[in-house]
Amino acid sequence: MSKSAFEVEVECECEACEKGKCDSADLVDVLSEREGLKEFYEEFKDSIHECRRLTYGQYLFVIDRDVLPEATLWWHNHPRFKETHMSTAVGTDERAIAGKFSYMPLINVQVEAENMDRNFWVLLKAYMPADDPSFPSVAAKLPAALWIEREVKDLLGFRPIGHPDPRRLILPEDWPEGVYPLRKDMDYRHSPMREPETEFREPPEGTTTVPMGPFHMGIEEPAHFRLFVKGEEIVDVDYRGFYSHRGIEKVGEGRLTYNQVLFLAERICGICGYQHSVSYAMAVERLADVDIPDRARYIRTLMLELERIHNHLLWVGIAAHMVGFDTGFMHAWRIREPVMWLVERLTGNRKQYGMNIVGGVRRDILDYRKEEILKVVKEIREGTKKFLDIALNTNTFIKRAEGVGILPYKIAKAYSVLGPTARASGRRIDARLDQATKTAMAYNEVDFKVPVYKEGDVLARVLVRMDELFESLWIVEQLIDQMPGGDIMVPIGKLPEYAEALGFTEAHRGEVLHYVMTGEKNKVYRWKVRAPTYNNLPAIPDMLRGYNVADAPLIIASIDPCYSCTERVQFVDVRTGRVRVLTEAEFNELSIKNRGVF
Amino acid sequence: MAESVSYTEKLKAWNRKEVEKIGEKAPVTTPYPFIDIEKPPEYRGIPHINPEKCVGCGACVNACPPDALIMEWDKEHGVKRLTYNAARCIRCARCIEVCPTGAMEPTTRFEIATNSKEDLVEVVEHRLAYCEECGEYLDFTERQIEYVKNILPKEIFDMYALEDRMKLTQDAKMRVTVEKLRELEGVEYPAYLLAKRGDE
Amino acid sequence: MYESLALKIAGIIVMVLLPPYLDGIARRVKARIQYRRGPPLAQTWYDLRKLFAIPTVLPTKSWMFKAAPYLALASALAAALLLPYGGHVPVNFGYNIIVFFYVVAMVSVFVMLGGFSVQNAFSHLGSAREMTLLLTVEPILAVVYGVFAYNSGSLNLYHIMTHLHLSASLLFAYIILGYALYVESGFVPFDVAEAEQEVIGGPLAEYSGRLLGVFYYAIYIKRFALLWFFVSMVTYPIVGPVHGLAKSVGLFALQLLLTFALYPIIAALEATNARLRIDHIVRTNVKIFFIGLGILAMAFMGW
Amino acid sequence: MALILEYAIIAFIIGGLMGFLREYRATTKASSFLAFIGSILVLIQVYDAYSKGGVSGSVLGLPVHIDGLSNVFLFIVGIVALGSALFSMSYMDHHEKRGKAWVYAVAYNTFIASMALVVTVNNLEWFVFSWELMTLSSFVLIFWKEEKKDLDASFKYYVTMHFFDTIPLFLLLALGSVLTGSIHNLSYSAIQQHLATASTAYKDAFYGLFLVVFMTKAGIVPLHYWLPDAHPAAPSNVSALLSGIMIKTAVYGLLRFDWSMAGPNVTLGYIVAGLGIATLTVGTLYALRETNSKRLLAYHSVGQMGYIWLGIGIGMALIPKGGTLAAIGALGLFAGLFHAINHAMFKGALFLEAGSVEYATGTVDLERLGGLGTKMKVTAVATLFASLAISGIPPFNGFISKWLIYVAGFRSGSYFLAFGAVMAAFISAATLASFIKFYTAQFGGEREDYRDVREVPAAMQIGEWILAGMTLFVGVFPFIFVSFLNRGTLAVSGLKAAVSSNVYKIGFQSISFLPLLFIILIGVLVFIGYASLKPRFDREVRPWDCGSTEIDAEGYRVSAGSYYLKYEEKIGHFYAFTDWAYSFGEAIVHYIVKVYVWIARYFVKIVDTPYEESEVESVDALHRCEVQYIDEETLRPLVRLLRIVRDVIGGIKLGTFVALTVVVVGAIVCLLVFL
Repeated sequence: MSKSAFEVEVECECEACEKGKCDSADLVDVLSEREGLKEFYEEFKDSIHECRRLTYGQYLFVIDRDVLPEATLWWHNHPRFKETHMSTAVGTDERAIAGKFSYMPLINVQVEAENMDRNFWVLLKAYMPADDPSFPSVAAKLPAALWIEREVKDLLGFRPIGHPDPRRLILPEDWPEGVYPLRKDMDYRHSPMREPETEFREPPEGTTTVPMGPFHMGIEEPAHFRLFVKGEEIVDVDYRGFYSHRGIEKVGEGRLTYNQVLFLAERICGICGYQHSVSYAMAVERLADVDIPDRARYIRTLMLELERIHNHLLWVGIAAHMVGFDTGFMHAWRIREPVMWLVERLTGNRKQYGMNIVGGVRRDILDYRKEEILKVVKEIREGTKKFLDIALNTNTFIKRAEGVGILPYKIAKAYSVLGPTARASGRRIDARLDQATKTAMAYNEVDFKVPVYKEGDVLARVLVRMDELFESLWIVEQLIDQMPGGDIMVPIGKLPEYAEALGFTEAHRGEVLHYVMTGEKNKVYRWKVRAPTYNNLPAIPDMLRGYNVADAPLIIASIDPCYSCTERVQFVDVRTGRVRVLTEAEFNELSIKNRGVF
Repeated sequence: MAESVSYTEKLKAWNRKEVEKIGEKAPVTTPYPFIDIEKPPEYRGIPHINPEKCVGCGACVNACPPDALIMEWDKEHGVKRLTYNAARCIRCARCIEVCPTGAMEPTTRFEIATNSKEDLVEVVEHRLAYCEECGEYLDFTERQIEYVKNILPKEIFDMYALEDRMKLTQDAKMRVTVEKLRELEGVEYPAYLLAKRGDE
Repeated sequence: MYESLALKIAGIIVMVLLPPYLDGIARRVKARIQYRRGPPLAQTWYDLRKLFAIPTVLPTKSWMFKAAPYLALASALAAALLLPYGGHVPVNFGYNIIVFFYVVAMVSVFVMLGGFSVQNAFSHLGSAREMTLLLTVEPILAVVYGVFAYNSGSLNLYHIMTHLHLSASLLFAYIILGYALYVESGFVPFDVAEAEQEVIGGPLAEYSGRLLGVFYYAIYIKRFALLWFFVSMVTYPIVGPVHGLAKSVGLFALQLLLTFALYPIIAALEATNARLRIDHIVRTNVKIFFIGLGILAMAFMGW
Repeated sequence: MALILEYAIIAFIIGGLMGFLREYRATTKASSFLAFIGSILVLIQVYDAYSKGGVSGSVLGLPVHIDGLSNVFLFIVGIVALGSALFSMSYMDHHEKRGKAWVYAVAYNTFIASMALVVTVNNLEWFVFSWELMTLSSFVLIFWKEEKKDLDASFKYYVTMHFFDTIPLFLLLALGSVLTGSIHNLSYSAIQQHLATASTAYKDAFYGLFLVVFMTKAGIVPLHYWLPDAHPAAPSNVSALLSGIMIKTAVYGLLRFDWSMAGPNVTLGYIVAGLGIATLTVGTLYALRETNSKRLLAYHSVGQMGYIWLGIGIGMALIPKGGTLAAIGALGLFAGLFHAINHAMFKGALFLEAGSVEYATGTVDLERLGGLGTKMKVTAVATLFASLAISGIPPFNGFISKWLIYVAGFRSGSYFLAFGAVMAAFISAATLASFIKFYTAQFGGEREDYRDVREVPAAMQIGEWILAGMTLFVGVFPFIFVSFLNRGTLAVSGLKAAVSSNVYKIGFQSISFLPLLFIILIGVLVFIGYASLKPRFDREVRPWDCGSTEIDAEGYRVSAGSYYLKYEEKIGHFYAFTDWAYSFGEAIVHYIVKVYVWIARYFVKIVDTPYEESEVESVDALHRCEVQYIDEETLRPLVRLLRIVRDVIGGIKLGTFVALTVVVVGAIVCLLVFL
């Protein structure tokens, strides 16, 4: 085939490529598949060691670590790819395979909004020698990298050179130096010994310190926002989180089989678990190169949308509660409840459906339940309309939400803010349509709009979510209508070893990203989870500054933060593989025994 | 199932709202701990091990993501112990899917609050098969062996030969094989076998 | 003589027992609006009983911290004792509308003093908010005193109640009075001082157990006193001078009835509003104050 | 007939002579003690005059007449001076490092004596003499500390007083002598007689000039700008005198000259009430955002002065109308006088308390204070009493007088005066807000900085408690002051306020308040509450900080500056406007100073002294000059003498020297006038 034809009609002409079977494709072919790749290659020719397509729409470049910032910023600031953002980065201890560490920013390149066949992922992998795991920091120029670089510094012992804020992020301050949990040779006996000492920013002159959290009425999960206020006005904010870091990534690596990890993935989050489950399953399916049946795709999409519906309702309830509008809270949750009941009937559980399996779904949607779904959808639509009518006519509620917590577009983009928070600030992104979700979900076969608002305040976030909710209802109706027949799963045999792929969905908070690298014997070598809150939270100080203490809970809630998603300490005993909690006596014993170590 | 309504019919008819007999404007809350909550028939509660069906194969243990199911061998007492801990269970029902005999039974129970943690643990003990040759316990349970015997197509396998060898430990099996060979061919024990035994 | 005593005692019983039940009614009404079942009517009493049974955790050595709840309770009760129950006032220590509002304000004063006595930014923020609230309500109330004084020719509470004559300014004054009382009671959307999601209970953040119970009780009684004041202001001008047992009892029943009728309305207002911010409240109240000055001018023009 | 007052004045003079004791502590203690004796004698004189219904006589040759009105103010002088004098005995140790005890001894006693004379003398000349003496001695006391900003404040004070007080007063002396035909016959009665028949132009000039004089002294808006600087500059015991007594003398003057002497005037009444409304609003709302405790109190002095003027204004406006309105007017006047007494008590107590905190911690900055409640219990309770009293919380005295002002305002039947009452009620809440801040910022919470702070010495505690205890006592038993005050109103207006009062009740017509019953009721209710719900305490814990680790306890509080920021923001226009007015006042002072300097230069040219022309442009330049008074040439011999004295008494600072000189100069000027 000719090269130009290849470019234009890539999906129909190259079935193999679509499935990501183009391992044999040569460099020129790979680079000409998507816009910008060649340009990038020309620009950084000298520093690129390897260039390969992982699977459909995911391109991996192995580059020198010295050009990491330039390469990342090249994509991020590309004039044509306006909504391109650095999603996250993955640090891996590849000493067992390559004898090196690797650090890899993941860039979501947006050539054209809502066109999943033109947009693609770029993975910029940089190897670092085992004795000197350092790389030039991107964070100084790109705030989106602030947290992830602190994370790899904490968990893997990488040194981001020139990072503006090199405090600890994930590990507690009393964690011993030189022990890096995500390294493969981590010794499990190391444990915190002292009362934690936390580093905080110095309060500005003449301010009151208001600790918002870890246990505060306005924050559902432990997180600590240190507000420096003058009177009621917030002058500055410091954040300390990761109180509920569970080490899930570590648990998933090595010990569990890929199907067991799936259930673990579902339990990352209490309310968007299915998104994680689908993302993980998608990543594994992509690297195993398996096509799942259409019916499974539809069922997955259906469940995802149902989850979005009840999550948006949940959120709007919380938002109402944060400003003392308890009636709004109660009604939002009352409207939400039928979805839970419905889901309970479809999957067997209100939450944590356990519906997925790598290669498909576990339960079929029986025909008579379709009516029920439609009934619930109708109920929800009416209920929500009525609710919105009331809530948006509650003067006091609008007063609290309007013009509060404004996040400008530029800051949203710089922090790679995702999901409804970004869309309320004018970012036109939605992972359902932006990237190739068609192998795991059926979004390419339904019709829906992505609401975008430009105001950037809390009210805009409410409206974005409510608009999305109605779109989701419409999607559900379409899915029921178009639901194809057939199998609901395909078996997956042995996974290829040391293959990498990304899986992603658009959760109700934004894009969920799972990176999976397989190991030997159907196990997972590296599993990286990035929940949307991870990108949204760093932007909160910018939203809070200049507003009141009274607004703080609402602003914090407005991004719909999920700390447990974000902070993925329990101790895992590697010999028995069992999670156990140390008793105090054991603890003391350990500390005496290991005194020499520290 | 004593009811006359069939299971499918029951599934179709189940509606929480009707069950609770709540009108359009009435409160949606229920005085929960004082009344019984109706679970939908599809509800995936904590599983339950049916000791009568369980053969102790351990398929569930392999599939269980959170280690709620644990298998222990107690060779001294000749017991294989399958422990299920509901406190650890995440109700994914993988064990039910993989169980070859249907011994893991789904329930709609969800309330596991209790005063003592022991209430949450189910233990099934299986007798291990006994090696007639050397007097040690095998890794397999007696039921496992029975089960295997039942499902193997009898027309292919020589059941008698199988039965002879099934209840032997690895070592005994080897010895028996060698003995059989020697009977057939009249040769001595191979040297390596002897050496290995001596080491132990 | 005996009937007066009986009514006074009835009044005292009402002021002591009723306020938590009124809160119970409010909770039921709110529950109904939210499609919930709601707790039993005596739930607030149960809550208080539970709080009374728990010892207080002390975050400071300050004596003010320990004394404030009792002083607040005494002030609230004193304010309630000053109001007429079926035409009879239990303890009359001030024939005066201003005295009543000052005594009511004392409850807030002691709440604030208690809140400020600990080293806690949330308490301080809440207390400062409470003060700001008081600061913006007081001028509105002052306008109402002015209208009533001019309309009835006195500042005596009972003289006002019995000598008001109907005029446009008086009706407006009633509306403003109702608003001011609602704000001073600290109902949603004016519950900024104790906003749980923002300042985790404000001045009461550090209180626990029995002292917290005493504070809550004082606040319920204060709300009751303000409501009862409004109810009396409505019923007395209608009924006119009270003579004889039958009329007294009837009036008392009318007061009770109106209280029970108004509390659900308050609850409904509470349920259908979000909490305002303190700057919203200041802005609104300053506006209402200027409107009030207009109403005062109307009153002096004889409208 | 020798008056007890004479002995009092003699006691003060001896107190001043105690300056000859060279040792600092001995000097301050002895002079304070004699001031204490003098204050007691003043109070005895008050009782004497009250029981005799007014006395006349002479004090050291000065004609004195103590009628009901004088008596009220003499009481204020006595009671505040008593508390302050006791307080000074220990408090002055705090300023030991500054030395100059003799200056303090002279000025302090002169100040009290002059104020006692101001309110009692019976002759305009002597009134002016005592008035100038009061101004000068207070000026000396204000810059006694000789810190840079204190000097600025004192100059501002002095220049303002000179321009708005001394000049109009001398004009009035001239006016009086023209009116009566002789400079030697300026007794009050004589002026009154002549004024009764004088033309309206005379009267208007009389009203206007006196109004300006007393507005300035009382710190009435827009001439209040000197007060918030001057009062905090002085030592706290002197601030108590300044706020407690000195500004009240302006009220006395207003009543004596603008009303009693010149006769009531409805227009003037409305003007006074209007000034009162403006003053109470501006003063208190400014106090709301102040974080220096003494400045805060000084602004409140302005605000509370507004209340007094409002009350007097109501009286002045309504009494001429006759009938019921006259009764209400008399009530307003009564309430104004009552508030003057009450203000003297609680403001005196509050300044003394601010002094105690300064003594114990060394600072008056509310932002830095905190946590003293558990350390200084006695002071804390005294402050709480005085704070509740000034906020008008029953059953303290402030409530009674404020309440009577509201009653008078609301019943006045005039929209303007009713508006005044509305503002007064509003400002009462603002006062409460301000004092909640004042009290809690100092005594609330816990602070590590002041862990070792101890309670102040007994003398200071007693000094505070004399005044703080009076706030409660007067609040519970207001009746004891009713007839006392009614003599005052009688002396001013010829009317008694129809305040019904007995042991447990105070009221006006059907509006009454039973403070005794109230306090008993509260006591009983607290007791019942306490007895039935006796507090049970669990362990002691740190304040709840949301479980965050290592929160900095010092920063975990709302600092005094940010209590009501939102409110202050919302009424920002008000502040912007009055700030503008304030800077306007400052500009006036600035230009007056320029004129003075110009005049000084002119004099200098005449007498040809070596001034550097370029240097003398402003007050600051004057500071820098070695020689800085304009009358030097005329007083050369005296200055020479003083210079010798200065050289002999080594180590005296320039400022002190100047002060002394100014006192002498002022005295000589007065003498010249008198001759």
